[in-house]
Amino acid sequence: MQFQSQAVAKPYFIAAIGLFIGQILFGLIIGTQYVIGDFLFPEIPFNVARMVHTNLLIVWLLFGFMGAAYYLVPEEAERELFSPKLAIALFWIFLVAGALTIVGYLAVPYATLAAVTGNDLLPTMGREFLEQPTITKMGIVVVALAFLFNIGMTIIAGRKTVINIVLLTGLTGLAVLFLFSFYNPINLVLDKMFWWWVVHLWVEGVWELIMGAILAFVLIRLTGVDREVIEKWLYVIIAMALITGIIGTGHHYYWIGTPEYWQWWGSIFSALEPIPFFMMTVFAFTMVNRRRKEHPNKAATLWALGTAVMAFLGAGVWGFLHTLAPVNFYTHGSQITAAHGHMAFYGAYVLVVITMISYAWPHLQHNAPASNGRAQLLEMWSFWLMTVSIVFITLFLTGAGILQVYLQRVSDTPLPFMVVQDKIALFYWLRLWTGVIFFVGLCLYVYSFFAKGKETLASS
Amino acid sequence: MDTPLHDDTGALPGDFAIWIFIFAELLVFGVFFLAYAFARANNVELFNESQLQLDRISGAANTLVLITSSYFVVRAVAAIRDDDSRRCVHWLAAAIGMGSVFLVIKMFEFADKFSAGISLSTNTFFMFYLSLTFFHFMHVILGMVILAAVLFKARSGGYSAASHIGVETGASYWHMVDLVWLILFPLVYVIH
Amino acid sequence: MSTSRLIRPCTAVWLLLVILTGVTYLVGQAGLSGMAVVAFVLITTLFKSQMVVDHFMGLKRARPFWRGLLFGYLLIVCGMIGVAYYVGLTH
Amino acid sequence: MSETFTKSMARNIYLGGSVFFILLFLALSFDTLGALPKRDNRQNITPQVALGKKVWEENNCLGCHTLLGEGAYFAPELGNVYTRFGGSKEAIMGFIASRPVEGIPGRRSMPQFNLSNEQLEAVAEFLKYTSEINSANWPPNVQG
Repeated sequence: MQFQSQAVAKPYFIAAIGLFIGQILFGLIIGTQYVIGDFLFPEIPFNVARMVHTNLLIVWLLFGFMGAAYYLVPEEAERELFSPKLAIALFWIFLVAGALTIVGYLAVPYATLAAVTGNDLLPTMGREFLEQPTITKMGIVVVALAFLFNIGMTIIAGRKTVINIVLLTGLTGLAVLFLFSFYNPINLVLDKMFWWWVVHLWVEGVWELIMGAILAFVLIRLTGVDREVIEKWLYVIIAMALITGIIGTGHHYYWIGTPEYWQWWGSIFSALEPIPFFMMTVFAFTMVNRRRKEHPNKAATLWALGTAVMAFLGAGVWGFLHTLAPVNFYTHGSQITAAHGHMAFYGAYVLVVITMISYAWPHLQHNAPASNGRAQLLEMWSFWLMTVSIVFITLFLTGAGILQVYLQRVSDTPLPFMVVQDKIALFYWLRLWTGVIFFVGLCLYVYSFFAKGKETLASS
Repeated sequence: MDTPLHDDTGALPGDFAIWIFIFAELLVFGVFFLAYAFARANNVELFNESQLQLDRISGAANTLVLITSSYFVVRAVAAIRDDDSRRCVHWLAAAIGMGSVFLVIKMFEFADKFSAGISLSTNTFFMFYLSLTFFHFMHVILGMVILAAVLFKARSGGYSAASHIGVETGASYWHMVDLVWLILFPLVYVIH
Repeated sequence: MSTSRLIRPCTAVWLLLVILTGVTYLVGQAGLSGMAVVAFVLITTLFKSQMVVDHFMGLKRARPFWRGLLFGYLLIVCGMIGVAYYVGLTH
Repeated sequence: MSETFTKSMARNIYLGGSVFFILLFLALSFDTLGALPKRDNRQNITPQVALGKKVWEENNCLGCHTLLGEGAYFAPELGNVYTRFGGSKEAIMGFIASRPVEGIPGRRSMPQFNLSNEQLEAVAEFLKYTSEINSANWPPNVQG
């Protein structure tokens, strides 16, 4: 660790992993509800458990991004963080607000939560991924602005590297686009149209900048490849991501009441969305192959390469599978979408946060460049367990999706939704058991933090 | 001096970064063109009928304008290779001027269509016509911005025969804008 | 740059492009259609585009790979437009 | 590679390309806003529909169902439920009101939301309004 203030990243990473565990537990609950419909009913109905599952994902990724920023920005800027105290204060505010929100979801009916938190005054609740009470949303904005201030002041005062600038742009975009979550018109089409300005322009826009910056930072450290080379490819890759991704929003505007020309614009541009992900994969492997040093943290390299490959598969390939309007006409809102969502989020964002944690943790915890060999081995095992599991979860959901689409939408005698769900239950069972293996992988990952090795690496 | 260094290496003229952009743009336009062509194959009558409402003279005139402006850019590159910044600036200004002519003609064409109540939602043909030409229109503007940036740098003596990669970069992009129109014109205005 | 020639090569290319554009325009004005006409227009387009690539962009001096890449692109685009036109005829 | 490839040009591509496509996206979005009145069934947005949307949101219906294909995939699509239920608001209201508190043993169960009659009617009206949005013929059939 080069700068004392980088240590504020530590609680963020711990919180991220803690919430990740929660996310997977609730994933297992809803996975079970898919096959045993009345599981935990009526105490935790599916809609509540799913909301916890997705919201925890978003919150822990945000914790991860913030932790990553606090770790890498001082090192890139070559100066201490503007205010470590503010960073710690924001951590507790965000954690408590997040925890209270989750408790609210679980403790009272959602309608009660809406009433208690004054959703009447400014109704923003009840929309997918943006279920948080309005007051929580405001809290998120405040935390995000204070966070940006802290990071921004550090960058302004220090060395302005490409990685820092791109990261700052991405984080700023994240905060600005979130403001559209406060726009909730009664007109459903307008509501949906601008809802995607948050959701799509996050995950297929500004988050990719954050991901690219984190990956570039880690690759520079791990491979020793010239910063100039990595930074210019970072620019090119994120340029391609935005060129294809912004108009690519159109692939969400096919069937929600927006004009039909989006079927063409959306198809054409989103068909090209795999390109930046493919470039990122080639980029990551090329840099690792051209490495100028052998970094002792092998696990971090594995996570980094895993990010590149899985992001391409999940976001690129599985996205392309159903992005063309004529295909999407049949697959829209089916298990195919769920399949894509699981692998894309895992590949692009879960893995990039873990990559960062894996790289930074030895510095934060042991002040060494890498953990002991046994811990790394466990980390790598957990990588393969989780990654192979998510691949199979995706394949099973794709299988379920193909059957669902055929039986419910394509066949000459379309069957009702619930009838189809019963027919494809086998796939849901397979998905559930694979999810259990994923959870085992996650437990192994957590265990790796506590694993003691025989050899101890020299302090850096 | 008449064969700058890069010519021997067989490298692409200008900065490679612009070529990544150019290839991406060509890919987008290529896919867009084929989307048009195959959408037309399913709607031949609608496309033929709607196409009659296009102003082919404007389209052809704009083709000539763009070809000429591309030619001016070629002369600008030749001028800087002769170490003549002044002439380079003049040719660039002429090219940008032709770009403005293109925009004006195109705006008349758009105004004509809009006043006839034609929009993106009129039918599939006009969706493509407006999408493709507007998308290209924006590229002309971007190309002009790039050329203007090159012009200002050239005017302040920023380029020389030995170092003029920026001029080639801007020129390559502008030629791409021309190239795309060369396909767009026959595809949308002529073939039926 | 040779000044002894009657006309610069790039000026000759420009002239050729202008003439071919005029031809394409006239084909449109004459209202000609059919596979042969479209093939003619597309081949003209392919030729014009490659002239721009070779002489304006200056790829004639670049490695054959790059020139070939662009030619391949133009060939695919113009070719597929022709295929689509043919498909439209048979519908 | 012998090509010149500079970081500053890569940055220009990133900045220029982003601005370009943001502007294009804004232009298309602007056109969309102009085209929506003919498609989004806004003439039928009544105070009742507004209440219905609020009830829809405050009970997190999207946590199980999809609406025009967006939401969770646990329960049926509701963008066309009005059509699927034979154009009967009463059928929709009756279904929601009759969910057993303890669920249906072994089956996916919809919670009993204890909605008032006014809320039930509003939700049904909201779903009717939704079914009349021009969604480019999606879903492919009445099963959603």
